[in-house]
Amino acid sequence: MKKSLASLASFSLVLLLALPAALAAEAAPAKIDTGDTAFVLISAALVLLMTPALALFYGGMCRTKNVLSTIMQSFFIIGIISVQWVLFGYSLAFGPDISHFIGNLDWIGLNGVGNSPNADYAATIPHSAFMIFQGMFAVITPALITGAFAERMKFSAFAVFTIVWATLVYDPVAHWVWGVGGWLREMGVLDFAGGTVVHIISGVSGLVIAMMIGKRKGFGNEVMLPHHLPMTVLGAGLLWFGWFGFNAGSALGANEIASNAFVVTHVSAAAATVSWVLAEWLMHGKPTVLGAASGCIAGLVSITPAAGFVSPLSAVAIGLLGGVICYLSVSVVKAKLGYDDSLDAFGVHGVGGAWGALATGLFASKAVNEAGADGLLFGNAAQFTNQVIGVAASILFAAVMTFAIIKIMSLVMDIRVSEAQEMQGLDISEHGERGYSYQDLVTGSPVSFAVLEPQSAPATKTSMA
Amino acid sequence: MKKSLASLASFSLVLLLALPAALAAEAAPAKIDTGDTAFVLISAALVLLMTPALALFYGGMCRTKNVLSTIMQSFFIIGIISVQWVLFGYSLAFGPDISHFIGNLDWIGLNGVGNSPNADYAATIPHSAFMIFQGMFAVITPALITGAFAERMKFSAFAVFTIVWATLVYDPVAHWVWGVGGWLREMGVLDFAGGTVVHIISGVSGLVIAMMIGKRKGFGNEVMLPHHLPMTVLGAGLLWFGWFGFNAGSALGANEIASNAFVVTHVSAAAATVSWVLAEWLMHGKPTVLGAASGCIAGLVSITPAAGFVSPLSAVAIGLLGGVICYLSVSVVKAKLGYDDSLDAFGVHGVGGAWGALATGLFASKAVNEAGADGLLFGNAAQFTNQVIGVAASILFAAVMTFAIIKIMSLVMDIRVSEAQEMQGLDISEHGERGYSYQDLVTGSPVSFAVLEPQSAPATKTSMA
Amino acid sequence: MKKSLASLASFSLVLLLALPAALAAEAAPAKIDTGDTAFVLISAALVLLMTPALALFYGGMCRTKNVLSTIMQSFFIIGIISVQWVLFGYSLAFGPDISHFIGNLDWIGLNGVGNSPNADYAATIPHSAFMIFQGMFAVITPALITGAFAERMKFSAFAVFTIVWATLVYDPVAHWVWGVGGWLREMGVLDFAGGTVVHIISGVSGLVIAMMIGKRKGFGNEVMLPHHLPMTVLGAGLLWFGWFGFNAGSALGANEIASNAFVVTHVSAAAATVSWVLAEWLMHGKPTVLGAASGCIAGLVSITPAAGFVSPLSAVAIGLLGGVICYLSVSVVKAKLGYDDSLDAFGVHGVGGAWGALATGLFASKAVNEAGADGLLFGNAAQFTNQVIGVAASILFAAVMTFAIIKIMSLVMDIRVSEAQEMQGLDISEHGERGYSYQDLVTGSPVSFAVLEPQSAPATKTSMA
Amino acid sequence: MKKMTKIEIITRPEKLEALKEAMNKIGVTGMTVTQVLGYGLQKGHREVYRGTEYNVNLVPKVKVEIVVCEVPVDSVIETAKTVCRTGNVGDGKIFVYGIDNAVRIRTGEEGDSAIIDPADIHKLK
Amino acid sequence: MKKMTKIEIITRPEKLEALKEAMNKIGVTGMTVTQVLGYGLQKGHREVYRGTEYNVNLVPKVKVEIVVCEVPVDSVIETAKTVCRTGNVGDGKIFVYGIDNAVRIRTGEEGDSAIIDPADIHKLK
Amino acid sequence: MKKMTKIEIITRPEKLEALKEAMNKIGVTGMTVTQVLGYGLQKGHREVYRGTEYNVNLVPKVKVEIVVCEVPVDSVIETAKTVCRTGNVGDGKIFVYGIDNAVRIRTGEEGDSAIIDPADIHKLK
Ligand SMILES: Nc1ncnc2c1ncn2[C@@H]1O[C@H](COP(=O)(O)OP(=O)(O)O)[C@@H](O)[C@H]1O
Ligand SMILES: Nc1ncnc2c1ncn2[C@@H]1O[C@H](COP(=O)(O)OP(=O)(O)O)[C@@H](O)[C@H]1O
Ligand SMILES: Nc1ncnc2c1ncn2[C@@H]1O[C@H](COP(=O)(O)OP(=O)(O)O)[C@@H](O)[C@H]1O
Repeated sequence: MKKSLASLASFSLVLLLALPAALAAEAAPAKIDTGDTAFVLISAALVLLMTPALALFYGGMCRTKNVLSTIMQSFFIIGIISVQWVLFGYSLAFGPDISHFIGNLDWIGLNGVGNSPNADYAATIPHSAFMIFQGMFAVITPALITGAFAERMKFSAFAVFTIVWATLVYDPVAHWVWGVGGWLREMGVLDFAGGTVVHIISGVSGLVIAMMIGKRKGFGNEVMLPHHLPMTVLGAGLLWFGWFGFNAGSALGANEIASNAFVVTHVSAAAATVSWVLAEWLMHGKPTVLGAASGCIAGLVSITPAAGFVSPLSAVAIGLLGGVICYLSVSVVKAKLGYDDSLDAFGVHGVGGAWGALATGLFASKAVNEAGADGLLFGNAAQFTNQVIGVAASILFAAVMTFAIIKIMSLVMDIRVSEAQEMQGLDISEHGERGYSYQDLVTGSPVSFAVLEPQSAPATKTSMA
Repeated sequence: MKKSLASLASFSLVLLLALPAALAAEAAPAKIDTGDTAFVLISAALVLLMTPALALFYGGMCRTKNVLSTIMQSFFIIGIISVQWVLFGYSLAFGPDISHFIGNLDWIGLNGVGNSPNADYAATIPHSAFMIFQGMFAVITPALITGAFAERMKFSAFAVFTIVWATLVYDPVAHWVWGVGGWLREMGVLDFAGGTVVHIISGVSGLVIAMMIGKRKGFGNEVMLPHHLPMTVLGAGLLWFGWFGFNAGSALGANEIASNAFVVTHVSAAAATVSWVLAEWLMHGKPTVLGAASGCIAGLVSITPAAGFVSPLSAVAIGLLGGVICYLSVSVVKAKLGYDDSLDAFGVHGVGGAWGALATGLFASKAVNEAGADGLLFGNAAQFTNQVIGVAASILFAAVMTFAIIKIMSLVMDIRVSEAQEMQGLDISEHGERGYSYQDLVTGSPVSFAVLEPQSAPATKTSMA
Repeated sequence: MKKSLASLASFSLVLLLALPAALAAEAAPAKIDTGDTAFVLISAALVLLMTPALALFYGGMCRTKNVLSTIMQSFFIIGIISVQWVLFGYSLAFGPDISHFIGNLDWIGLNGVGNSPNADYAATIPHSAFMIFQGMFAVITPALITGAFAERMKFSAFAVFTIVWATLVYDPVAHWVWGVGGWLREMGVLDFAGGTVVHIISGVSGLVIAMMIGKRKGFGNEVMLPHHLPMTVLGAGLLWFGWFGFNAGSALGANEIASNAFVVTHVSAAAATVSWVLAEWLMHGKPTVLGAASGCIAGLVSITPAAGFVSPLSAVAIGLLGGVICYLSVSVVKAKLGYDDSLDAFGVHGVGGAWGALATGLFASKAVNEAGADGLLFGNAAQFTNQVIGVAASILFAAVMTFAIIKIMSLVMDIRVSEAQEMQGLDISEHGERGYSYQDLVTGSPVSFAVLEPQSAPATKTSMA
Repeated sequence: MKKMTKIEIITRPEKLEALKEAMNKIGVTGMTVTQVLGYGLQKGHREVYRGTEYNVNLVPKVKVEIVVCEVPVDSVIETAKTVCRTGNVGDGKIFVYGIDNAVRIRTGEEGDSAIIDPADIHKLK
Repeated sequence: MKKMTKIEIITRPEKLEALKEAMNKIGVTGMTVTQVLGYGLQKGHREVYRGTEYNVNLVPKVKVEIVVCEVPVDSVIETAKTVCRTGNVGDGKIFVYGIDNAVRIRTGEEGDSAIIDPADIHKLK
Repeated sequence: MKKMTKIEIITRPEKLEALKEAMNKIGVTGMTVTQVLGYGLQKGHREVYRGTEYNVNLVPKVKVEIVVCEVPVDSVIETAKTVCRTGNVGDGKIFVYGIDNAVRIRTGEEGDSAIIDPADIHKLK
């Protein structure tokens, strides 16, 4: 995507030549455009909102006793990854290139990342705005993974994994695809807003962990119902809303490309909502709300890498297919293979992201974006090959790295909670809270403020341990 | 509103003459303004959010057993209508005029609707941005109707009705009022953001359906309580938030008119919140939360057609009256007439929209918007007459068309669920889901993946059928 | 903050000299910038959203029987204060100065507050946009207070208090700090987005009321659990989202300062989320979700006064410390002193706001914002002294005024509900509603529409009265 | 002290209102209602989540407990039967128990007078 | 095997905590609590939604079930009466039943020893 | 009319499914389940909110009520004991009561036939 944008910048210049502001920009390059800046900052806010939204989307799908642990994972990630990002993450991902693989540490602690534009990435907005916009992507990506190991992962293990994974997996891949000098970017792989960087690697990593730590107790023979579907729908609605910042904002300005990205994003989400619901209606006789909510996410994921390069009608096709493909992957494939991807992080993000990345190679058209490329359907098979390479490389890298990280961690710490804790629910056993206490039927007593050492604590706190 | 805006464009020119950008605009008309584009795109996102918000607003008011079916109706509409819009809806509403009544099909599949501005509608933003912004209006309008037939309409009937209604009712009326050549627009009817196009016709159509399919079982003698008021308040809060995009965004640029629309929108909502609550407090001795949430919606509806034309103090008046009028219509009038408008789609949107359209004829002032007109209170009775005609025409058209659509549909399919399904709740009987399973007290077993033909399915799935 | 911005305006001029638009601005001063206007209007919408978000944040923390009364207080404030603001509040706060203490009534009813810019406050956006943006701040400030007296204050008393407090406390303090001629502003006190004006005075006022009306029945010996933590997390997420409008929007334009404010706001919130959770984890052996949600708010509060003046790394420090300080104030200090600040309005906003105001005196740097000042750590002890004075003055004023208001009110009306009503819960006793009726197990009957005089009503409506 | 009996009626939630009113008519002054889940001949329903179907076989029911003395037990049973019968599987059950004693906490009254509406107390004399 | 009795206390939810502690004091080692809705002399409350008022006449109560043997039934009843009485309508009822047998699942112990805190078991000797 | 008995099993929620199936096996055709909170030897858990810790000492349990006649009471008790035992404190209790009568609302059948699956009715003959 950044490739497209670098060139997009020049392209816009052509388009803007008449405009004095642009001329001024020529003269004093560090001139920011208020419209573009407003657009990117608000977009960054929209993307931030997506992570709490994801917390609700996931939280509603798990069982009552685990709702907080599921929400906590996404929410806490906003904290740790944002700090990681400003301290060194951004530098690793977007800093000066080291052999096409990763950024160096020149920008550590945002050193040199100021409020005037960095023309390499976005010539009309403050560099800090670009940095924080990208930071929101770095936050939501590991949050997506949590859907795969929900309801059974230890919080401590989750926290360690997240920081390591963000550093060793996300930052490098982001550099490959979006960083100046990144090898996939130079190869011409198109990923407008993160189909590869965000969705494929999170989905694949989730699947690997899910298989490594095993199924939830009772999976397959017990009834596991979403405990609060309206919460999931609320999450989906906020995700849809935030996704406009995610995709249109990736144009890094309020321009034609942003408008196109906005439109195709909405259209694809809508089409996938319809196709998932219809598919389910045909196969089970019921058009479900969870299907509608899942469908829109599938459509949003699918269009993400393509948003800046395809036309609205192509988006209808991408969405319709994306909805059906993801539906089949979570209902048929998952059932057949029998892994426990609790909330379908892989089924929706991994599969949908891969479909989207390939679809970009099919439907991309220079007629939509000069800075983009033509896809297979527009006579350029090469682009499709590029996309395949991008998908394959990111899947491979994410899978291997995740496997290694978990393996090594498991040598030094527990990854999964005990069976007793899993039965009691992670909310009480891991966080000492319950999601709801509706009935006022609680008896008990406040314990005078006392400091307990963490270790002994959990043990003494559950009758089951 | 578009009338006002076409002329507004020229008016802004006057105002912008000093600005080189504007001059440039003269030279090369297809120049987009990043500020305006950012504003309209973000506004479109805000309006999109209103539909999930409406789903929650309505969902919280119905009974537990129907919460999903109510949410699903709004959510699914985002899917089907967005697709309808890009395929042909937009062309019918805004495409080249056919005898002042409807647009032709030149823009089918967004053919010719590109990313450069269309000066007829908005000279400073991409045409695609205008199209998608309008698309969000096309989505929420039928969603408003669902409040009237909630808790008893068959999902299949709902889906068919929605598509037909959008095509035969919404698209034409939008053309009348906003489309170039539309007869109401040419007559000089003012509707800044959709009091007529959105609220009157949805409210009236809802009432017609509610009366045609009859009351909910137990209406009037059973206790029917909102099952989740915080959900309704959340919905109201998000609606208020989104409404800024709805009304201020209708200025189609970040200009003085937008700022004025923003202010009066907020003021009217606030005033109506207060007046509804006070009215209820006086009549029932309790200031209710549902009253506050309903009041703000009433105020937002009332100001919608007037937002671009009235002053803040006028907005206070419009809001205060709007709150009381809608309160009386849902509490007194509805009780007297005895129809079952489940969630008061008519009582709030129909009545509030009509009040707002007339209020525009009273309070509009050229001092606020040169491109607008003076209302009765500013000595121009003609404008009030125009507004009356606009209201009457839309009410008549919506009522007749809706009646015809439902009548014809009822020849070929069931409109209403069976009594057994209604008793069991639409969530289980129509969608095979439950909104909440808080207690972990579920026993049962997963059914190995099996394809059932829809028809037989429902039957076998409820003990009551 | 406005001080910084007045000068910021001139500073931007320097920065904009090359730009024709700016030159035009010289020629015809009343020129608005679409990018800045878009940014400020959207920011105002974001700040509006914060109050419903606060309603949920607080609502989830109280007990089921009081959820609506808690939500209602915040929601109703949007109504009454917005009206107060346009009628006279804005004039008192920002109108022409009277002896450095308060604004006069020239701008009553927004008289003279039009849609062209007011260069004193913001030269590139409509005056009405500045007014409504500020209005959102006036709304949320009293809403913050409600957390301190939740679950026991009479609704009527709450309403009266809110209007009086807004007029006699908020409007003057806002004038001192932000109004042209305000004494703190002239003294050079820095408060970018309201650490003093919003958080300190609301927190302190809350504490005073909490101590005056006494503890909730059962406080300290009964178990009082948050009834719905996901609701609280949702509120926190929306607050975080809205806070970008609050802080970045306070730059009153889409410029470098806005971008910096956006970044440091996010970083501080993230750092505080981490530090609060870690502190709790150490002391109680559990990393809690409520801790994460509270932590992010603590971080947002802490950075508010500093947002326009400090660097991202300083923000990390401010956030980390802010999280721990607020955690200790609600867990240790509150437990020791034993007052019942129900939802920790003082513990988080009072304490966090004070910390932030002082931190501004430590970390502020002209390198970040020419229009700002250097803090103690950058060799300017004077600025720290200024901040101390600002904090002290606002604490003193808020405490004394609030005490006086409540004392006088208590002469003429009940401030607190009866014990029976408190036991039954304020939802039923004050508002005649219940938050949830999940189970369909309600029996009863609709009462034919009857007007009851408020007085007698409550009595007859509860078996306990 | 007259013999007292507890009658436990387990039936469909939607019948509760009608049942309550019917009981009122025959002079039953109080009852205690519990939300329960029932399992029996009545099938549960099927739910679908992301393509996985579940048979949920606990059915929501209400349990109404009525302690009576004066009022003849049979009339209570008869009334309950007529009110709650739909003829479909799942109408529910009525169970009858003996009870040793009853106390009205407010007054400390024991035995029958604990459950009789003071208004009707004279009937006992 | 000593005769065992089940005491069912239906009272106001806000009394639960106090009741539990009082029972502890007199040596009651366990109890089972159920949320119920009660109907009786106590009026319900009125609710208003969009101008329609409803009389909601089921009142939230708790049902506390205690099976005892050793502990004399009367002391349980007395304690419950004193703790739960407010003097206002709605204080609730106490019902007493005979019970044929009790089993402690964990140990399989039957009869009185099933419900007696092992700590007090010696008292039985 | 054969003597009927009510067996009340109070145990851990996670055992419900298994218990239901085991009962099916031994021919118990129906049951009524209630969510309850239990207090006994089993400790509750600790919760933390903003630095304040609470001991929450009511434990979620389920109460399963089964009325039987044909099926020997002991086999029900035995089955419940084996299914629900974990050996940890909190496994729960089984209480047994006599019951005077049972009615199947749908058909009006009284006594044992009210609770026997019509499919097995012949066994009675
Ligand atoms: N043996 C039993 N013990 C306790 N409760 C029972 C028993 N059999 C049935 N029930 C209760 O009665 C309800 C209805 O019984 P069911 O067999 O489904 O229909 P019907 O009573 O019409 O034959 C069940 O849901 C359950 O709550
Ligand atoms: N006949 C009865 N059978 C079962 N429960 C009863 C009966 N009468 C009252 N109750 C229970 O006792 C509660 C209190 O009774 P009520 O008549 O309201 O007050 P009081 O016990 O003070 O006279 C009721 O809410 C109900 O739960
Ligand atoms: N005396 C009693 N009366 C009624 N219910 C009881 C009694 N004692 C225990 N229970 C119920 O049995 C459950 C388990 O009892 P507990 O003493 O905790 O463990 P165990 O049964 O293994 O000794 C309790 O949670 C409570 O619901």
